Amino acid sequence: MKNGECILEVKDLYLTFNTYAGKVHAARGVNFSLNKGETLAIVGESGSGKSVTARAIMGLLPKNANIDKGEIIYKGRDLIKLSDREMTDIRGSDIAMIFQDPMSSLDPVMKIGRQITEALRIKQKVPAAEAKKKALRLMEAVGIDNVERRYNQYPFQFSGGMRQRIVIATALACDPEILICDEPTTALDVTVQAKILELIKEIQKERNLSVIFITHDLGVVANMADRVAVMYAGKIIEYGTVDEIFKDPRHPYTMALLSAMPDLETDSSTELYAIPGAPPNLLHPPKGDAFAPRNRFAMRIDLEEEPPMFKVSDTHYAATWLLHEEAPTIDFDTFKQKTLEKRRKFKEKEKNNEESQKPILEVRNLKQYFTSGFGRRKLVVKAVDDISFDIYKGEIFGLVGESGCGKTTTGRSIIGLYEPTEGEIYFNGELISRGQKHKGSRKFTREISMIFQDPIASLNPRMTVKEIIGEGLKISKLYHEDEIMERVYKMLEIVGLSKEHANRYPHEFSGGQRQRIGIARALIVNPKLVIADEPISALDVSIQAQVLNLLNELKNEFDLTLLFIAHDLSVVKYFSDRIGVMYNGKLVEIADADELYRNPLHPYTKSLLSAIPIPNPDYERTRKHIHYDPSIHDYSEEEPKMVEVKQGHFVYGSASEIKEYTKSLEIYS
Amino acid sequence: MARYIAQRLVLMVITLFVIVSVSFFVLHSMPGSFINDPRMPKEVKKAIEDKYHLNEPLIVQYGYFLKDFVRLDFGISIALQPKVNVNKILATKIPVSMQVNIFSLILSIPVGIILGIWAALKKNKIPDHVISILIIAFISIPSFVFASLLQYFIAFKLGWFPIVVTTEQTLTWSKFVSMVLPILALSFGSIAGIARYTRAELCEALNSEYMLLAKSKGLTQVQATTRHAMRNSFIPLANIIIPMFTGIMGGSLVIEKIFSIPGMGSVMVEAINAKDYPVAMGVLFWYSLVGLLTILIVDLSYGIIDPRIRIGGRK
Amino acid sequence: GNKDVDSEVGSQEVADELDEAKENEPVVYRIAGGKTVTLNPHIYQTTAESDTMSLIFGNLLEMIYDEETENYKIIGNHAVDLPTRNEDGTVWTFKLKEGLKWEDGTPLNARDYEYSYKMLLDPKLKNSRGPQVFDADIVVVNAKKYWDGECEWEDVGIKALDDYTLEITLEFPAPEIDFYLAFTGGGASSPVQEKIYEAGMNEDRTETNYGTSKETTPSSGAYKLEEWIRDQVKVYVKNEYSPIKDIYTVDRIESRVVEDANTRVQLFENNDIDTVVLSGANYDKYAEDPRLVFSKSTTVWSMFINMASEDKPFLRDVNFRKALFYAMDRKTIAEDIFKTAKPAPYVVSSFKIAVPSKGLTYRETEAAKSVLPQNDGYDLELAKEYFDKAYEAYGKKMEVEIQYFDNSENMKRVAELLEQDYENLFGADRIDIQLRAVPWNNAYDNMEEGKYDLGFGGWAGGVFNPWSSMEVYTQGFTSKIDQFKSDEFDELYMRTVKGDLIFKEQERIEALAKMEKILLDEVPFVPMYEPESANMFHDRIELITKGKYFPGVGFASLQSHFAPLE
Amino acid sequence: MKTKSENKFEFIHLDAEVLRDEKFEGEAIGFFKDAMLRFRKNRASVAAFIIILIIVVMSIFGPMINEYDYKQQNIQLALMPARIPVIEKLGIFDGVKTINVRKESIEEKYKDSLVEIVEEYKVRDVDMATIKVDMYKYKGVKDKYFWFGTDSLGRDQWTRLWRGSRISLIIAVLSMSVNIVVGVIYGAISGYYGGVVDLIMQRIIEVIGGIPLMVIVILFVLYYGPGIIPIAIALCLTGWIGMSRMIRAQFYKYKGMEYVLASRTLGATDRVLIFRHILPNAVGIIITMSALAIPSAIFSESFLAYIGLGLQAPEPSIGVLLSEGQQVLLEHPHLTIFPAFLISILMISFNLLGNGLRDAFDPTLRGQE
Ligand SMILES: Nc1ncnc2c1ncn2[C@@H]1O[C@H](COP(=O)(O)OP(=O)(O)OP(=O)(O)O)[C@@H](O)[C@H]1O
Ligand SMILES: Nc1ncnc2c1ncn2[C@@H]1O[C@H](COP(=O)(O)OP(=O)(O)OP(=O)(O)O)[C@@H](O)[C@H]1O
Ligand SMILES: [Mg+2]
Ligand SMILES: [Mg+2]
Repeated sequence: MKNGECILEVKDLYLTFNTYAGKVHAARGVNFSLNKGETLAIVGESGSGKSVTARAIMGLLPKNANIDKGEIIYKGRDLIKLSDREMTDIRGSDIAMIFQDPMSSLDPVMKIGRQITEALRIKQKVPAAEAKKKALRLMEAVGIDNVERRYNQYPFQFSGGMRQRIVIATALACDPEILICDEPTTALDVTVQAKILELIKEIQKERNLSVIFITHDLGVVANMADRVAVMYAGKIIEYGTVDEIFKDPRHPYTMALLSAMPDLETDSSTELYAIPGAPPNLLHPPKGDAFAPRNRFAMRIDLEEEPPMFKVSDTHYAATWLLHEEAPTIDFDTFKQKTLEKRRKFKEKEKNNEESQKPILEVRNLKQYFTSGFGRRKLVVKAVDDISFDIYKGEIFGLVGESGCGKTTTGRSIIGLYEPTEGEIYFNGELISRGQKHKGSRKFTREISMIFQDPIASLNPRMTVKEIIGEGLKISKLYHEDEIMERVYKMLEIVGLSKEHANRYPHEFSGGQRQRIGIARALIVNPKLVIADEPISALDVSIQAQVLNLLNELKNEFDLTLLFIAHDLSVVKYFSDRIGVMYNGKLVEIADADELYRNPLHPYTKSLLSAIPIPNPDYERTRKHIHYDPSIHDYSEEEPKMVEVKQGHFVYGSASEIKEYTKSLEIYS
Repeated sequence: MARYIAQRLVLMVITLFVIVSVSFFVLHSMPGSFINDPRMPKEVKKAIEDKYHLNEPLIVQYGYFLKDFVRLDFGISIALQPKVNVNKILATKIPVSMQVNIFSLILSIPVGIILGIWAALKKNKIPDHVISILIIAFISIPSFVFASLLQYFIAFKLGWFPIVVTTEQTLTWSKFVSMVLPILALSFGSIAGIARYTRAELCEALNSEYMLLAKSKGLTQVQATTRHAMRNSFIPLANIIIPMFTGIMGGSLVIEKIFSIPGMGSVMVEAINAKDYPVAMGVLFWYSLVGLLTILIVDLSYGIIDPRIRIGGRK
Repeated sequence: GNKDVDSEVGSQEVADELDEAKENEPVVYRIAGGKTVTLNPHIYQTTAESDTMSLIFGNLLEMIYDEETENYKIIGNHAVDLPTRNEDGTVWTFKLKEGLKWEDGTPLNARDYEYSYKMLLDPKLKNSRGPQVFDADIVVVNAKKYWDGECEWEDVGIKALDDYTLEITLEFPAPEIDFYLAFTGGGASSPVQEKIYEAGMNEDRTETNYGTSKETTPSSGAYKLEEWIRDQVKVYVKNEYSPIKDIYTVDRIESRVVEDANTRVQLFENNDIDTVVLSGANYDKYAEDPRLVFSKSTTVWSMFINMASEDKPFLRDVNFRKALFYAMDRKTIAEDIFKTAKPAPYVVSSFKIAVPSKGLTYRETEAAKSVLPQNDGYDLELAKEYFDKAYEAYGKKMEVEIQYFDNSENMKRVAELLEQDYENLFGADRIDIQLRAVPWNNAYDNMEEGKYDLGFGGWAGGVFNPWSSMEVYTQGFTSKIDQFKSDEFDELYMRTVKGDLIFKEQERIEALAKMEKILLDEVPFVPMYEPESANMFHDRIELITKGKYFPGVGFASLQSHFAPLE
Repeated sequence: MKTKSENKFEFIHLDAEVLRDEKFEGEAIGFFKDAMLRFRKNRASVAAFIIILIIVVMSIFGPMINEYDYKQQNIQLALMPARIPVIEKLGIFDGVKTINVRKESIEEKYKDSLVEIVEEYKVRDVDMATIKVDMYKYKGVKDKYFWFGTDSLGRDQWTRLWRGSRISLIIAVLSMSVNIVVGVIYGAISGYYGGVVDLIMQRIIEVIGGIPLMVIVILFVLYYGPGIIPIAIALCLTGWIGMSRMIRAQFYKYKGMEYVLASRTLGATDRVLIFRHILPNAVGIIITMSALAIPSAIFSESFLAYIGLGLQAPEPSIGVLLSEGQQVLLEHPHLTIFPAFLISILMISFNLLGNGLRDAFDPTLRGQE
């Protein structure tokens, strides 16, 4: 089979789930084909049916799924018609799949080596020694070192990134022709993600694999894909080559999706484009174009008739009535124009006034250790290890760093959920770091509030929205019941929800709405400082924008100071005035947002910056990811310190490193 | 590891000591005497009780008890088998119950697990429902009804097995045959328990991501289940299976009575009823010890089954 | 004398004879019963144990069934013959046979007996059977003192004068039958083997493991233990050295511990055992079975009344107690609940012998008949009459509680029946009866301490001495469970048991009737029934007593004719 | 045609300023309501629930349905086999009993009531026969129906069974309630505060769990008599341990949940956190455990009855009936069959109900199934 030839074809796949509530129409006629050696990306919001489609190909659908119609043709055979036994032969050896979550897709109690060789030994009856040899080679290929030792370890002894590599190795063990990657990196850090993506690309080249790559991150798509299929509400609504999709999108949904991504250029004074509303409920799929209710350019026909696939070019198709000859032409530029011009401008930050010179929060030598176990099993986690920084009134201070570096812990220590192991925290000049139990500090903590990462976990499922939002007021006992209600309604209004939502329960809301409820809860107590702990990382791109806009708006309205924690640098850059970069419990660099992007000094900051995927295929093709190796620091002789190398630009390092950093600064400027 | 075990053992000794002490006072505060001959003259009765210090203040009795207890000697029985050392009584009774229990284990663990697997694989299908109903039926019919029926119909009416267990001391074929019914009667409960638990655990494991990966590697359902899901379900299963192993020293009051097995089943109840304090304390001590050891073994077994704990990783 | 725990469990000893045809085949007798707690003759508690001991422990005398007279008979076992006594009946002398041997062949003589008594009364061992020689039908000189540690063994009235002569000195004269009976059967008066008794002794000489296993239970009786697995099985075979072994036809007894009544019946039906005692529940099925025979008991079960009650004065009113007496439907209790029992409106069991020489029971005497109430003591009119009087005196609703044993279904039923009968008859507005289950030994404790209103109880006593059984109602009795007090009664008791009437047959019987009358007039308890248990013997056994049950020997099954096992 | 299609291709949202979130349809569905909705869809559980309801109703009204009273004895009619109208025509529950008699008494006693001679045989040269007898005719009470037969004092088993199930249920519910209250409080404190408090409280549990239940129950019954309350309490003495462990685990799991933290950052007190935020999560488990605890309490009660620690006579309970029945199981099976059947049905129903509730309250299944 030659490159470019079609190897897999999904035809009109229609898939439903039986649930108590009724039939969920998860895939409603999916059509696409995959060519030999290419990477096809499938993008779309959460719930649009990406995973279901992939699992249908593997024949691994949940028990309550039915394939109502459609074909999946692989090498002339319709996979749907095959028995489970026959599918077993195809799985792994012909088509392999990588799942989203590397933490749970490896069997926790089986040695890594056995998991890789398992399929070889069982299916191809390869002798043990040979299988092992092959596994070791694969492990090397996916970039694991010390393979001999690693071979006999268990998954928990591996980091997340390494586990995902093992999953890839497992998938490759039987030399499949097609690799389906279902969001293989969403659970990982940017830096790790970058490495994994590189790896997949490399392997694909090497082995001439065909890859179906499922993701909702357009940046990743730009990096990985040859061709892109955009999915919405169980349908592919547009597909084409990566350039066509990114540069000349035709479906308004694709356009909206592309517009919603903040890039490094936009700054927080402009509103982000946000797709309004929420994806349709697939229990009752809408008539006509499913996107119509959220589409600014929806036409009457969109509500009535489903659009067919219109051909744009040989490789580019889109299902939208806008391509109908009689319809008005809306191309990407007009879309941008029409939508972006309407974007509000936020107030410019006023810097350098008296107020903002005064730190509202001072963190001094904060240390937060966690100990678990006792005796020999005692384990001390230095989650935060001696950090100091100030936040000034009215500013947004961004805190970035990889997962587990201590960002959340920092935030929680500030609000008093933990009693610091060492160090002081001053709020408006008063010491508050004595833990929650102290009556005195409670008064101050009321002026600090927090927005949480997980919009599901942070709302009590058993309370109504109004109870959730009103709780802070109730606890403070400063207001009457009626007064509380009034304020709750006002707050709902402010975050874009209405009065009638007040009696609803959180599970009835979409992710974005829930996060807005969380924001309302944090703001209703009139805080001076808000700690936003990754408020958008759990959200879809399109909804991220909604929330960011809201925060942006509220910041001005309420005159807030924000500590904004995130791992997505592009978002932090868009949103923050100053940024602190954390690594392994320590702050390694603090600077103004622009300054940091322009002149990153610490190698970790550089690595982080280079790993951000940008939804621009041209950029992605040239991007080089800088790896960071902490062992380059030699602190055995010189004590590392935080040093201000330029006004407002701090970096962490030993004296000699600082000297080098300063030198490079000069070169930049 | 050794240090951890040592720590646990020290804690265990303390707990055990408290259990034994509390039980001592509770037991001795029962009204009545181990002498139940009402015609015996009062002063004779008192004299005999005096011999066993039973008329002294509890705290003094406790002192006497502790003196022997530190040597793990519970003294002699005063009512169940008068003059026989308590530990010796247990040493003759426990093996009898164990014989039956071991076979019951050998039967119930595999059968229970297989039924559980089957039900889990056929979840919400007919085999699952049938097994589930059977399981509940096994659990819900009181064992004394069950054992009586087995004895009456299978042993007495059909004559397939002897009515009571034979008296041979070694395990011969005929002895084994006579033990079949009590083994069955004993097993129904544990089969049901294991099957139920296995089913629940497996249902969870079957839905896990690693099962998906295993299947996407090309393993069949059966291979994936046995190689991955079962292994992972085994950790919680250890919670009920290990106590079964240590529980083989106990006996079932009802079943032993019906099939005339001279085992541990009735010892505790009889000792309490007869106010045989030494026996009651002895049984209590050894059972508590086994119970606490079981907890320890279960905890340690996690380490053996689950490498995350064995190698010291965090959960 | 023991308190009956539950009448349903009776004794299980039986016998047989060799079949001519199968001369060399041993005669096997298979039985099932309860657990044996101990075979130490100095501390045993139950009749089941003493029955077992009768097989393996010889004694000076032995009671057997005599085919000629068709009655029981006492013969010498280790003793050459019946003992001789001095004139006033206080010093008795046994002559022992020569060449007696223990199971292991070592000689057994009068010194063994003396040692055995010495140990029985040892002040350190504090054997619970000790009182048998100082607080029973016979009272040995200084035995109590020695038991209390207050005198030397030399002062005690038990002496082996030489190897073949044993002399017993009593504090009070004893009637012959009482004295003989004290030395028959296996139990506290059988000898223990010094060698083994001493070997099992602990350092302080406070405990011995004698009789706790086959090894520590040497036989001196007609049978010896071949196997004893605790709580499971005992096998007895003939003891070659026993002088009376030929009296018994059974060569081998296999006794299985089976505690469940249903299981026993199934084993019997399945021909796995040769005899079974039927419980009331199983009786119905065999009610018309020709294999049924009935054994008797010396106990009359009664409902005791706390006639000294502080807080319930109506219990002190004899009218109230009489009302309960006459309102008791004994027939229903005996025949419908217990199935096999007999209604008993009297104190002394119909099984007790008053004239041993003639085998005449007390109840058959004229004196006894004269105190018997009409119609089994069931007279509702009379009952109501008495109750009305009592109610009038008390003036308000009477609340009483009946305590019953928590381990006996039948007793529970009796209580339930009485509750209904009494409430119906006297009116639920006038009397309210509550029931309360109590473990049986606590029930007796409660009664001793007077912490009850109404409660069931019964005393077993020697078959041959109805007089001494009256002790339990005297004021001096230490474990008294009734609250009855009468000087007249006590005096009569002393005269019949230790005083002038001992050897006066007729007056003694009349005195007994008088005592019974006093009790029936005062009603410290309401007699209810006397149990009889239904036994079934396998077809192959032909009972030598033809199914009759004799005092002391029962059905004499071990002397009976056995067809060989199939 | 043209105009029509132009119409079709007209923008419809263009003027709208910003698209707003959709409005909700229907009622707000609270957590419990949602659970109930999902519970109702589980047919087996609903059926089980209905059966339990029927049993509960029967345990209240069952004893009143016929003319008999639970303690009214009629010893002449003791141990009558079951006889149910209509069904008796099928040859079961028709008041017929198989007995062994001497052949001569067939003529004497059973002439009228004889249904059939099953077998004739000889014992010790006496002619015997196994015959089927219509006991109602034999006793001359052909007009009476004891639906479930009578016990050894001639009391109506139907009435006693329902009365007994009432008492068993009361005991079960009583002990379960106490278990829940104690278990929840204990588990909540232990789980919420953790650390040393937890360590000590768990050791206490170990000790209490180590003392054999039997001793405590016997003591209890000795002191307080075998009434409903003492037995119920006796079942509680260690029964709450399981509940407290579950609750503790729940607390461990939920006390770190983000919404709990959120509330804490707002200054919520421990009480609010425990009762408003954490405990409601355990409600599902509590309800499920309760449903499962009831049958096991009934079971324990019947075991106590079996070893003689039953209720105060003449009060019946399922356990008392069973242990009475077991003694005559082979001879009078009707005394065992009906209570055994009832207890099995109860167990099965409560188990199914428990499973249904567990699914209904499982938050992970929320919304989807
Ligand atoms: N087992 C199931 N039972 C019922 N509905 C299901 C099931 N699995 C998926 N669905 C529904 O099918 C639709 C498509 O799900 P799918 O997992 O394919 O989404 P996705 O595009 O992969 O989203 P994500 O980015 O969140 O992974 C969703 O509405 C989902 O709720
Ligand atoms: N309560 C705790 N007990 C013990 N260790 C903890 C605790 N909370 C956090 N840690 C550890 O401290 C480290 C820092 O955790 P933290 O949650 O602050 O990281 P983070 O930067 O917020 O990561 P993420 O991006 O994944 O949220 C981690 O290794 C974590 O495991
Ligand atoms: Mg997905
Ligand atoms: Mg975090």
